[in-house]
Amino acid sequence: MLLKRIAPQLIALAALILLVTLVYPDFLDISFRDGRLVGPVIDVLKRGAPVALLAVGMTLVIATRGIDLSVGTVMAICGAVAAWAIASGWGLAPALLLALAAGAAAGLWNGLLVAVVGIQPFVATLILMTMGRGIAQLITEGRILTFNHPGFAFFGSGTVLGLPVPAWLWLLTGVGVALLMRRSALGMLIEATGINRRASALAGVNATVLLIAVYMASGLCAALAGIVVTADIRGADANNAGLWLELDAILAVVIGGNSLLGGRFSILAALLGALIIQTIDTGILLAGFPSEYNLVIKAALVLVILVLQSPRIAAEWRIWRESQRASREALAERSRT
Amino acid sequence: MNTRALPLYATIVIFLLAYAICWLQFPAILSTRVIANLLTDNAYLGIVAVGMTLVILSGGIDLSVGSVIAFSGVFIAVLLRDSSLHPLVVFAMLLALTTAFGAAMGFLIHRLAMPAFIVTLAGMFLARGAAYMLSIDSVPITHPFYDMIQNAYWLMPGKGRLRLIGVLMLLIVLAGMIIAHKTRFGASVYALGGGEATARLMGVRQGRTTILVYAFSGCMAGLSGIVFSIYTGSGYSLATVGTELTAIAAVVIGGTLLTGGAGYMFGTLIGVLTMGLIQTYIVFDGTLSSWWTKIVIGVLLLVFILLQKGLLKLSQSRLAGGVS
Amino acid sequence: MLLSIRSLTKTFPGTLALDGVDFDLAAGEVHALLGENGAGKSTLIKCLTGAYHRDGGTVALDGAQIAPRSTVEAQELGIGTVYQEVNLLPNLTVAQNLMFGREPRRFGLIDTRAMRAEAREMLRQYGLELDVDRDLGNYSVAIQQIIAIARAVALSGKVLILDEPTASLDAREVEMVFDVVRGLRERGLGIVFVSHFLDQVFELTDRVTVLRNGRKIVTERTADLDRMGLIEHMLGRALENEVEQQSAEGADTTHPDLLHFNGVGRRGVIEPFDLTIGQGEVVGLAGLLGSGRTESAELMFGIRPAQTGSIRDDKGPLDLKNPRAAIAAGFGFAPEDRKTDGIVADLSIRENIVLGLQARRGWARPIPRAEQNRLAEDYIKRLDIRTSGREKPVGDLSGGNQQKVVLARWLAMNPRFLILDEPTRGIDVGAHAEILRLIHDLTDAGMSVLVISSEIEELVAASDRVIVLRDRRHVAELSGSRVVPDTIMRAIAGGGAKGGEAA
Amino acid sequence: EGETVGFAQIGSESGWRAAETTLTKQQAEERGIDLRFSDAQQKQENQIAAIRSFIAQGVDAILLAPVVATGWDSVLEEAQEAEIPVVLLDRQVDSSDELYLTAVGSNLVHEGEVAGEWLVNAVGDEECRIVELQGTTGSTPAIDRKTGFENAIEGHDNMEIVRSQTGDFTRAQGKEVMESFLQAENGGKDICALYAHNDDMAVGAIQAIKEAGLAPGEDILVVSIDAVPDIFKAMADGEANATVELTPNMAGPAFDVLEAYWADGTAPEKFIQTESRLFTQDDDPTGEYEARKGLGY
Ligand SMILES: Nc1ncnc2c1ncn2[C@@H]1O[C@H](COP(=O)(O)OP(=O)(O)OP(=O)(O)O)[C@@H](O)[C@H]1O
Ligand SMILES: Nc1ncnc2c1ncn2[C@@H]1O[C@H](COP(=O)(O)OP(=O)(O)OP(=O)(O)O)[C@@H](O)[C@H]1O
Ligand SMILES: [Mg+2]
Ligand SMILES: [Mg+2]
Repeated sequence: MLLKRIAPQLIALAALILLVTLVYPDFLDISFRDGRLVGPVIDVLKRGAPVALLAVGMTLVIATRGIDLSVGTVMAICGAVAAWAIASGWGLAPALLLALAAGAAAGLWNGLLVAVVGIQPFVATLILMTMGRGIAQLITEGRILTFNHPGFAFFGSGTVLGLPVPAWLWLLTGVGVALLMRRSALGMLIEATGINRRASALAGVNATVLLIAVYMASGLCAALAGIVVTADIRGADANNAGLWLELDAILAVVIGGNSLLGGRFSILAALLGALIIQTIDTGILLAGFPSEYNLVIKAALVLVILVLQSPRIAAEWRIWRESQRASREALAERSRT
Repeated sequence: MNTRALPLYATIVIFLLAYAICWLQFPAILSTRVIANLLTDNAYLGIVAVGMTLVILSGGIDLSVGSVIAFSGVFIAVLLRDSSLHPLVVFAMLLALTTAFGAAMGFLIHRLAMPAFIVTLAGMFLARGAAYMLSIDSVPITHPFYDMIQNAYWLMPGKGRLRLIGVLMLLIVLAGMIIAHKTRFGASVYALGGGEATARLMGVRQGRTTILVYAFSGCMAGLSGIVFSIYTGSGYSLATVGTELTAIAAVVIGGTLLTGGAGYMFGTLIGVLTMGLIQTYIVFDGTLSSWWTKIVIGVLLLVFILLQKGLLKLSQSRLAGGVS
Repeated sequence: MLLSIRSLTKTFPGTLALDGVDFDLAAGEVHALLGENGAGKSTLIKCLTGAYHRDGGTVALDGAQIAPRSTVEAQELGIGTVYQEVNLLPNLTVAQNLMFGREPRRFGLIDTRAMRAEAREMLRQYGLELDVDRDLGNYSVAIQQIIAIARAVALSGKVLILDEPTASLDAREVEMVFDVVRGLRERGLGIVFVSHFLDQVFELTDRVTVLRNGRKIVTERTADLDRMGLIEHMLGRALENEVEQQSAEGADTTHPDLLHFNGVGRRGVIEPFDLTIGQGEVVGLAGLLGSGRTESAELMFGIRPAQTGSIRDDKGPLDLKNPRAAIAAGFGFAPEDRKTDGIVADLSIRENIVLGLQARRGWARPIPRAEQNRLAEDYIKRLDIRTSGREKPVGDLSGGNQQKVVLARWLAMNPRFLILDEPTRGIDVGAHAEILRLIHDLTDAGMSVLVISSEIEELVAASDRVIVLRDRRHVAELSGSRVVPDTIMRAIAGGGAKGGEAA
Repeated sequence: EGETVGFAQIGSESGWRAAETTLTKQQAEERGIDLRFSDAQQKQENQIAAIRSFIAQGVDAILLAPVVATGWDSVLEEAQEAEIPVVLLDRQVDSSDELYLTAVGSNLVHEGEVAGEWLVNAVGDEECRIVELQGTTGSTPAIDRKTGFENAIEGHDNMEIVRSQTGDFTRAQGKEVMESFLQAENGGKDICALYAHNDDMAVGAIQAIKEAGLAPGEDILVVSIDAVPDIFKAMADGEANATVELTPNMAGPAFDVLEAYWADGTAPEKFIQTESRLFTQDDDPTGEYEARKGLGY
């Protein structure tokens, strides 16, 4: 059941890895050094963290028929908040909590605009997308706010049981949220709201609160992603942190087979989508083509994957195969008579 | 009275109000210079927003336009540099190319039943990537024809220069209004935006309409690219990053619903001018730091949208009250 | 034959919707297409008009094979269709909807003035005078239905197909539509008519074809059939006491008061009204379309908060500020427009049924899967929901079966006061009787029910008391022996006011 | 004397640019100039619109940090017609030099050459495989700094750029791309030097090198451009080797020129080149860091 749902993504990922291995044969090499695993695949797991984390929240938002364009800037805000708190000596736990609170607040803002004021999600989150980077720069005053705190840096480049901490973060967040959605009734209620908000509200679903909660979840995921990238470079880069990552996150969700029209969703598939995107990115870097080609290669690969995954193509392929078989059988029949 | 035109009226009222407020603070804003600048500086945006409006009316979205504008500039500049073709020939080639590009995206969207957001996102990467591959340098355009167009303007009283590209933008908006509101194609676009399944049952040729809509948007993006190349006299692959979002914001401020099926082409013009007014106001003010600039733009966007919503609610309840 | 269909076959994943169906339509006849919910009527029509791809079989129009790949092609062939759910565009004006695809043009551009005039002319035949420049969405389902019919009629050069066109119309409008259909028959069109109202079938049609489980059962002249025989063809069995007359014992039983609505109203929506609901009582709301029945119900369920008045039960005042508050107070509401307000199309039958229950329990306490399955199976059986399984998305069910799922959702919540707005719209005779019986069972168990229906017969059959509405005002209340079609009809028309006000 | 000057800045995409903005504002304040600031958010169209607005307001001079070299002719002509002098900051345009008063800036190609020459001297005759972190694809600094560096190492057959990718001028990308370089070049053991088009990318890359278990500054030489405070910290720690200064104080010389021009119409030279000074670990990095950290980088 679950395997069937994520099969297209698994196949796409496998095919992609094969392709990358062709241009960079050592792609699958993993070695164990100084208590940690190293290799391109580990890099993918680590570097994919921001997009994967964003994709978790984005999946929920998209399931409600919304979209969150602000996650990239929310990353920058939360990174700036965390770096500011660390740099002014707040200590690790308060700094992290403050960053998460900033993410939740950003989500609350989006959620209120969407669910209460009734602005379309695209526009509501576009507003924060425009403003957010300004807010982040207000905190850092346009500088790269650096800090020296090994405990915080651990979230970017630390290792637990051989795996990088960012990889653990998205794995745990993803699996945790997926379990929460399916073990509680949240998943169904979110899907119902996304498919038909009016009917759900009439059936007693508290669609308003649910929508706000979903945007807050997205804000929290963005906060986590912001913490990862800030910890990674030991500094908050308000100008560039998370720049255009919202597009990658949305792409990941769609490659994961989730419909932008809301409804049925799969977080696991979205995570695979994020891995697919990161594999493309890392593959491009490893292959060593000139930078001018990066975008074209990425666009082409994404298009091919989407086309192959398109449900309509699948249906038509099935019909074509059946008609082929029918005509073959008819032919066999005729030759027999 | 028809309630569907209310957002349009609200937009116009708010724009005039905003202009009046700006004028109180900076009287120079009412000079012909500023008004002409508003048209010239936003000509490329207005043109691309016309295409975007049609796409959004059909219930879709086109994220590729910013990249297509950049690609167009580079394409024109490189071709004029490396060949002896006349600019008009190059324009024709370019428009054919971008229209085909838009049509191809429309084809994928329809044929594969894939969301427009994603297909045009890939198109956005592709067009910018193609621009890089043509040239990563910025390429100046030096052609007598370009000089001629750039110097074609009407000097209004008060030293404002009404340039050709500004006039072209107004003409395109007019054409857009005719297409959207006065043709069967336009009616199909609205129908598609109202609901795909229903539109199909009503006899909309969904495939053809979708492809045409994106082809139109591609064509407008190409035209906007031409205007942009005239405006800047060069082609640059990093130009107009994020213009798609500005265009979408302008369309939305113009009162068009992002969910499709409702809106007016004229509103888009007002939306574009509103975006231009915000920029002008910030420059006139001149005291905002980089970060406050971003925050203020966001806040103003929000204020416009909230005002629009408020005005809409008010007049609707007024209307309902009047009936009872 | 004008139109002849031979061994038409259509499968959906898990369902054989049409199984070698033959169907003939002669010029100048009205041909009824009947069958239970899910029998395949709508599917047959959609295969005919190119909305669906058929898997097998042939269709010939005027002797020539046709295979329209889209509804446009069907329209061009002279086949006009009203699909089951109103299929017009709420965001276009009435005129645009009516003239879509055939707009009059001048110099290549749409001639708005001519379009408006023509649209007005089209509606005049149906006695409808309305502002054709307003968006269609501003009008009620009923008016939209008439507009859809007008559009289809104008498009049908040879064949007109009407899939449950009268489901949301009242008697006066039905008669108007019938007049138009008869006129078209005179002109030699072939007309396919789908309905669950057998009276209308006998009144209007010349021949009848019955489908059951995707197979053709019989084609007969209407005059050669009687009601019982027809029902037997449809259900494959006889129906015990089809329409129960007013259960005589119920008439005199007194009902202790459960809810009081005092002066509840909202400006521009409905005049303030008083209403008392007794425990175990069925109250009917009667009135013409647009008289304010749905609006009354919406106020009572908190969908639109009341501006005036108060609501209380025996324990004290209730604050119904939104549907959730109403649900918490033990209310339920099955809305009239199932497509936009009722079903959650992509969710399964199971999920749709448990949705309300789950929302009330809160997200943190999921209903165990076994319990969900049990509930779903139970209601699928009790309401006879035709489906290949409980995990089928509700959107894939036939219209009537969707309605049953919405009902099941509310029944599962076991409210003390249930509002049913047009509960039997699009439901077949068998299920119709079943639902009436269900209402009686529920009230016997102490539930109070408010029924809104355009079918007077149904109101009479179900209700202990009937409130009549006119022009957004509660004008009469009939109870006891006066709950008969005649009195209600007169009260609706305004003639019965003298009798009504006294109640 | 209360002159009004409009400043059309590119944006605030990096610490260096923020510092330039800060210094310009400081300089204006010191001289009693009323500065109108406009942030174009990396868009030429916004800059053109801003200049037109400045003209409409009738400012006394315009400072322009052009986002790209081409496409300024017509707007500069308009300024000239309105008799408003324009001074270009830190980047050049390809318009005729009649159209602006002067340009203050460094020579971007030269910066690349200084960096390259340092590396040539530092490695001597040894075999050296270099990796390069480019700036944003298509941006002028990325193109020129690449060209300059290549000019410098030309003819030295022992030096070769083996990998070159864009790091978008950012720390995060610098780190990510460096990781892939290390991965692809035998865990970094085959790399002798890193050339980054700006310091931010170098700082990111230094972290990547450290995390790969190598010593930046020793195992892999690091040379970059800009001289922002953080690179001096890295140099003090021995993790970076050299940087080429691009001073953010472009406004000082610009205002000097303008004041002279306003006073008596003195026409300055058409290009005022700022010094592209090379800093190495021997140049008191700690002191340089302290001197710069308050400048708004
Ligand atoms: N899109 C679809 N996907 C899957 N199954 C479908 C779909 N549409 C209809 N069906 C199935 O086909 C069968 C016939 O449905 P159809 O809508 O033709 O019934 P109907 O006779 O019109 O019923 P009603 O009187 O309720 O409208 C039903 O079992 C239904 O579940
Ligand atoms: N004849 C009419 N002319 C214009 N508008 C109408 C007409 N009938 C209804 N409407 C509009 O349609 C809306 C919905 O009314 P609706 O028909 O749902 O009321 P109702 O009394 O609940 O009837 P029913 O439940 O039978 O459909 C109302 O707001 C009303 O303004
Ligand atoms: Mg049906
Ligand atoms: Mg109603």
